[in-house]
Amino acid sequence: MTPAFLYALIGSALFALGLYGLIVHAHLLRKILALNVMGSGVFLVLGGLAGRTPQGAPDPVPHAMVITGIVVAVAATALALVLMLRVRATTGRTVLPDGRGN
Amino acid sequence: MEPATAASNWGVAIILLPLAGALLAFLFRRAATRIGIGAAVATSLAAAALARTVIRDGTMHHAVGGWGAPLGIDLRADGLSVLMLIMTATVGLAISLYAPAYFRGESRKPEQFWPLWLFLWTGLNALFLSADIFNLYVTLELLGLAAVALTALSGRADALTGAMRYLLATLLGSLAYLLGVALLYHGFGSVDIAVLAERVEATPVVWTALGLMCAGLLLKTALFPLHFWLPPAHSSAPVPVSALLSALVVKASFYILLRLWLEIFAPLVGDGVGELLGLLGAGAVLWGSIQALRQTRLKMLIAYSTVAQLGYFFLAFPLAVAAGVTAWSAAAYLALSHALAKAAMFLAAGNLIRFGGHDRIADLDRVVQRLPLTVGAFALAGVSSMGLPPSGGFIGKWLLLEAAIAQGRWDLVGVMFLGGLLVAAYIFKVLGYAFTQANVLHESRAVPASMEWAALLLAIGAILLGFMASPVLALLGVGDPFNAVETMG
Amino acid sequence: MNWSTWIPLMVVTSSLLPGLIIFGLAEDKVRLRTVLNLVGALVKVALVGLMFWGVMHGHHYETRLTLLPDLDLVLRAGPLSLLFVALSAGLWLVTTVYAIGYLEGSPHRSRFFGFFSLCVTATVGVALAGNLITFLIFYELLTLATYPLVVHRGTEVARRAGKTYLAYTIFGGALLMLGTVWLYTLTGTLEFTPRGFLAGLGDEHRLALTAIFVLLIAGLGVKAALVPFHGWLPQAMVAPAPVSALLHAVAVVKAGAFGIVRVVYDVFGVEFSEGLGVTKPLVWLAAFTIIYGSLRALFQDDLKRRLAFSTVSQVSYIALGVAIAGPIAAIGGMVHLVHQGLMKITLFFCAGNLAETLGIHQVSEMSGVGRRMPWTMAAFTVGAFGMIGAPPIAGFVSKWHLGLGALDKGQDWVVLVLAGSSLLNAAYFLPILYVAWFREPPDTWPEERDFGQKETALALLLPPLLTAAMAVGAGLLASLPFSPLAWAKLIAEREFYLP
Amino acid sequence: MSNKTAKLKTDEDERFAPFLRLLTALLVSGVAAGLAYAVLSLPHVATGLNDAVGDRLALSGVDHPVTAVLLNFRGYDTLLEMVVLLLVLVGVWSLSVAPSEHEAEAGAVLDYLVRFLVPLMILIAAYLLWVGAHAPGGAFQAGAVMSAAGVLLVLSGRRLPGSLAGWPLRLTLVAGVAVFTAVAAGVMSTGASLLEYPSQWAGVLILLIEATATLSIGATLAALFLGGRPEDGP
Repeated sequence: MTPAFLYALIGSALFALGLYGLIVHAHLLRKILALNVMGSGVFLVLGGLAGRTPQGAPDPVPHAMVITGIVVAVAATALALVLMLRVRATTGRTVLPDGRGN
Repeated sequence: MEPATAASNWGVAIILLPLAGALLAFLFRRAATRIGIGAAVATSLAAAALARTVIRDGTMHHAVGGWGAPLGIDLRADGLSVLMLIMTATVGLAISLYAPAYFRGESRKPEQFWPLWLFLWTGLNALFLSADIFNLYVTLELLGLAAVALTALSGRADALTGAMRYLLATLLGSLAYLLGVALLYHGFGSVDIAVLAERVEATPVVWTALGLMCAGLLLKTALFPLHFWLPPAHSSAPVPVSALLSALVVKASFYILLRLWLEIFAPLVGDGVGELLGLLGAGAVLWGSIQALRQTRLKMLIAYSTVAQLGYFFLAFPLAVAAGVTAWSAAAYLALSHALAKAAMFLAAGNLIRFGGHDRIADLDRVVQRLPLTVGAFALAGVSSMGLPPSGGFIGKWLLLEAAIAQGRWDLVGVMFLGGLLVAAYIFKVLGYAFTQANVLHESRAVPASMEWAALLLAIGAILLGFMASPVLALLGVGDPFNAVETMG
Repeated sequence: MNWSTWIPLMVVTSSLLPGLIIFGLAEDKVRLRTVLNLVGALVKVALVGLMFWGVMHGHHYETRLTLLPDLDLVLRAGPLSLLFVALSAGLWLVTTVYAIGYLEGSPHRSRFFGFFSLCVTATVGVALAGNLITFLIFYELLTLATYPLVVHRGTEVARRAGKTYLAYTIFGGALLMLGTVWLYTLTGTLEFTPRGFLAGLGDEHRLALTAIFVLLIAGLGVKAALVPFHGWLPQAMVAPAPVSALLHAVAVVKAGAFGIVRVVYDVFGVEFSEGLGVTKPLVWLAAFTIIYGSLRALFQDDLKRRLAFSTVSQVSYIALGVAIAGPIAAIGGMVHLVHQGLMKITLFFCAGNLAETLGIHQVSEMSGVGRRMPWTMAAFTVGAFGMIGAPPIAGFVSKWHLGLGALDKGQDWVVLVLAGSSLLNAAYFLPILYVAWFREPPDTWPEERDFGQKETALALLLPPLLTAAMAVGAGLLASLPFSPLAWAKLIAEREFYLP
Repeated sequence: MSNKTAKLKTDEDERFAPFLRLLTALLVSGVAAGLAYAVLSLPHVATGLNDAVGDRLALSGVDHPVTAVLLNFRGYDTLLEMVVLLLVLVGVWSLSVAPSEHEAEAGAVLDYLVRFLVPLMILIAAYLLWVGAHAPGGAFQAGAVMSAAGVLLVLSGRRLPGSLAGWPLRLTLVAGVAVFTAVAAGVMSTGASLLEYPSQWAGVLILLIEATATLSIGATLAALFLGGRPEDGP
C-alpha cells in the first residue's frame, strides 16, 4: 500500500463518515460540519492519488483542483453558517422543521 | 493556437457580460436595477448572436488560455448547448423585466437581487458552455450558491429554512459529483469530456463515478424521490427567483447528466441504469402530479408540478436505447417548453399574490376578470404543460410518445397518458377557481403592467414553440449531440 | 405560391383575429365589438362561398406549414371539409347575431366573444384539417376554447360543470392523441386520403389497427357524445344559450361526429374498416346511443336538458350513417351533419328566448307559451317536427337515406331503430308542443322582461326563424343543386366510393 | 417525533432512532466499501497530466507547476472560483448585518499583539504571494494570511471607518475578479483565446492578477468572518 492509496482510502472513509453524520444529525451545525468532513474526504482522494507518478513529484493538476475546491468549500461553509444563524434567529431553533432534512 | 472566431467571441461574451454586470451592480448599488437590465439585454443579444453563428458555422470550440484539452479547459457550444443558452436568455430576459417592478419599493432588495441573479446567469452560461467536468463542478457551485442566496432573499422563516435545506442538498450533490470527477481523473488522466469519452472503459472506477455523479446530479435535479428539498425552496423564494429556480437551475444539473450520459457513460453501462432512471422519472410524473393536485397553495402546486415535469425528461433514458435522437430531442424540447411555461406560471402566481395578497387557490375569486393577462399567461403555460396543442409541450410529448410507441413501451405510454390527465386536472383546478366567485372579500393591489406582460410573453413563447419544431430540431442537430450518426450506423 | 394557397388559412384567421382583438377591448366598446364580430363572420362566409365556387370548378385550396420535420400543418378545402365549414361559418354568423342580443347588458362580454371566436376558429380548423395531426390540434383547441364559455357564469355550478366537461374532453383528447401517434409510428403519414391510407399495411398490424380505431373513435366519441362518453353534455347546459347552441349544433359534438367521418373514410377507408370488422360494433354503439338518448330525454323536465339528451341521440345518426358503410347511408349521415345542426340550433335559440324573455327553464312552465311568443314557438315547432322526422323538414331527408342505406347493406334492423327513435322523439317533443300551444297560459311568467309590442328582442327572434326556415328549405329543396343533400351526394361520389 | 415532544428537547437531542442509525451506518459502510474497491482498482502508477504540465511549464510565465495550473492552464477555474467567493459574500450581506462592535474591550496585551502581528502578517502574505511563482504559495495562501490579519483586527474590536466601509470596501472586494476578468478578456483583443497571455507578458500579468486577488481574497474572507454587511447608510 503506497501512501497515495492510503490517503485515498482514508478520504473514502471520511466521505462515508461525513455522509453518516449528515444523515443522522439534526443540528444544522453538525450537518455543516459533516459536509466539511465529506469535502475533506473528497480532497484527500483527489490530492492523494496525485502521488502515483513514477517520477515522485506529484501531479500538480489535482493539487490545483484541490485548492479551487477548498476555496469553494470555504465559501459554501460561510454561506451555510450565516444561513444557519439566520434560521436560528427567526425560528429559534437550529434544526430544520418537519423531520430532519436529508 | 486556434484563431478566435466570431462564435468564440460571442461564447466568451455571454459568460463575461453577466459577470461584468454583477460586479458593476454590486459596486454601484443605486444603479443596480439599470445595470441589471442593461446586462440582461446585452447577454440576451450575445446569446442570439452566438446562436446565429453556431447555426451558420457549426459547433463552437474555444480553448481557454489557448492550451486545449487535456491540459487546459475547453468551451464548446453545439446545438444542445445553444438551445440551453437561448432558453436561459429568454427566461432571464423576461425575469429581468419582471423583477424591477416586483422589488420596487423594497429597500435593499434590488441591490441584493441583481448581483446575485447576474452571478447565477454567469454560472448558467458558463455551465452550458463547459466541456470539462471539473470546470462544470465550479459552475455548479456558482449556480447552487447563488440560487440558495436568492432563495433566502426575503428573510422570512420559511424562505430561510427552505434555503437551508436546499443548500445542504445542493452541497451534498456537488460533493458526490466532485468525488466522481476525482475518480475519473485518476482513472483516465483527464477531466475533458471528449478526452474521457475516448479513454473510458467499463471498469469499477467508471461504475463508481457514474453512481456518484448520477446520485449527485439527480439530487440537484430533484428527481423523485430526491425531490424533498425542491417544493419548500421553490415555493418560499421571491417570485422571480422561484421562476429562475424551476425554469433554469434544475435544468443545469439535468444538462450535465445528459452530457455525461451521452458522451461518457451510455456506451458502457448497458440498459439497466437507463431503465432505473426511467422508472424514477415515471415515479416523479405520477407522484409529483398527485401532490400538485393536493395542494391548496398556488406556489406549492407549481413547485410540485416542476417535480412532475422533471420526470418526463427522464423517460427519455430508457427510450434512447433504440430511438436515441427522437427521445433526446423530445427531452430537450420538453425542457425548453417547461422552462418558458414554468417561469410564466410562477410569474403569474406572483401577480396573483401581489393582487390578492395570498395564493390560496380556492379564493382566487374571479381573478380572470381582474387580471386577464395574468390568468391568460397561466392558462397558456398550463396548455403547454399539459402537452395540448398547439404548444412546445405538445411537440415534446408527441416526440416522446412516438419513441415510446415505436418501441412498444406501453408502460411508459401509460405513464405519459396518466401524467397528462393529472396535469390537466391541477391546471384546470386553478383555472376553474379563477373563473368562480369566492365567498371571501379581500383587498386588492394593482399589478404593474410589466409584471403581467412578462408572464404573458413567456407563456406565448411556450405556445409559439409549438410552431417552431423544425428550426429547433435543426439547431439540436448542430454538432450531433445525440449521436445520430452512430445510432443510424 | 399563389393566393389560393392562403384561403384556407384566411378562413381560419377570419375569426381568430377578431377574437384576439376582442380580448383586448374594453367592456363598453359595444359597437366596435359588434362590428368586429359581424365583419369576421361575414368575411368567413364570403371566403367559404368563394371556396365552394372554386371547388365546384375543380380548384384546389391548400395551406401547408411545417410542424415537425415530416409532419405538416395542413388546411385543405375538399368537398367534405366544405360541408362542415359552410355549416359552421353560416351558423356562426347567425349565432353571433343571437349572442349579441342575448348577452346585451351582461358582464364580461369581451371575454365571451373572444372565446366564442376562438371556438369557431377551432371548429373551422377541424373542418379544414388536411391530416390527422392538424385535426388533433384544432380538436384540442376546441376543448380549450369552449371551457371558458361553459364556466362563463362564474357560479359554483358552472365550475363543476366545467370540471365534468374537461374530465371527459381532456380524456378523449388524450385517447385521440395516443391513437394518432400510434398510427403515425405505423404509417409515417397522417394525410387524409380518400378511401384511406392504410390499405398497404400487412395483416400483422390488424390488432394494432383495431386498437387504434378504438382509441380514435373513443377519443372522438367523447365530443360526439356516444354512450358511454355522453355524460358531459347535459351538465354543460349551465352555459348561456348561445353557447349551448354552439356546443350542440355546430362546434363540439359536430367536431366529434365529423372526426368519425374522417377516420372511417379518409384514414382507414370504408372498405378497410369493414374488412377490419370495426364498423359493425360502431353501428351497434350508435344505434344504442340513439335509443338511449331518446329514452333519457323523455324523463327530463328541464328543457335544455331534454334537448341535450335529444342531441346525444341525434348526433349518433351521423356515426350510424358512417358505420353502416354503404354509400346511401353515408349520404344520410353526412347530410344529417347539416340538418341536425339547423334544427338543433333552432331549438336552442328558442329555449334561450323562453329563458331570457319569460324566465322559463322547465317544460312544465311552458303551458300556453305559444300564445305569448307565437313566432318563437313556431320556430320551435318546426325544429321539433324536423327532429321527429316529419316531411318535408330536413330531418326526414336524413332518416330516409339512413333507412335506405341500411336496407341497401342488408342491415334491416337499423330501420327499426330509426322508427323507434322517431317514436321516442315524438314522445318527448309532442307533449311540449301540446302544452305550449293548447294549454292556458298562467297569469304570470317566472321572470318576464318587457319588449313592448314584440314578443322578444329582434336579435333573439330572427335567428331561430331563419334557421327554422333553412331547415324547411333544406328538406323541401333537397333535390336542387347546392342543397346539403346534393353536396353530400357529391362527396360520396367523389371521395368515398368510386363510381 | 411529534412537535410536542420535540419542544421539550434541545436541538442536539433530535436524533435518529437507533434502528435507523444502524440502517444508515450499513448503507454508508456500503458506500465506503464501494469507494475503497474503486480506489484500489486504480492503476498503481499514473502520470496524469504531470508530463503535460512539465512540458509547458516554461511557457506559463511561472516556475511552480501548481501555480501554473491555477493561474494559467486552468486559470478559468480559478476565475470562476473567485467569483464564487465574491458571490457568497454578496449572499451573506443580503442575509444579515454584521454584529456591531463587541462590548468586550480588547485588553492591552491583545492590542499590543495585534499592533505587532498585523504588519508582520501582511509581510508574510506578500512573501507568500511572491514565492508562489516558483515554490508552494500564491494568492490563496497569501489571501488567507491577509484575512487572518483582518480577523485579528476584528477580534480586537476594530472596524472599518464608515468612510471606507462603503464603496472603497466594495471596490477592494471586487478588484480581484475585476482585474482577472479584464486581463482574461483583454488578451482577446489581440485575437487570442480567453486568458491566453502573450508569453512574454505571462509572468507580469499573473503577478498582477495574484496581487489584486490576494487583496480581494483577504478582504472577502475577513468580511465573511464578520458574517454580515457593514452598517452604513440607509
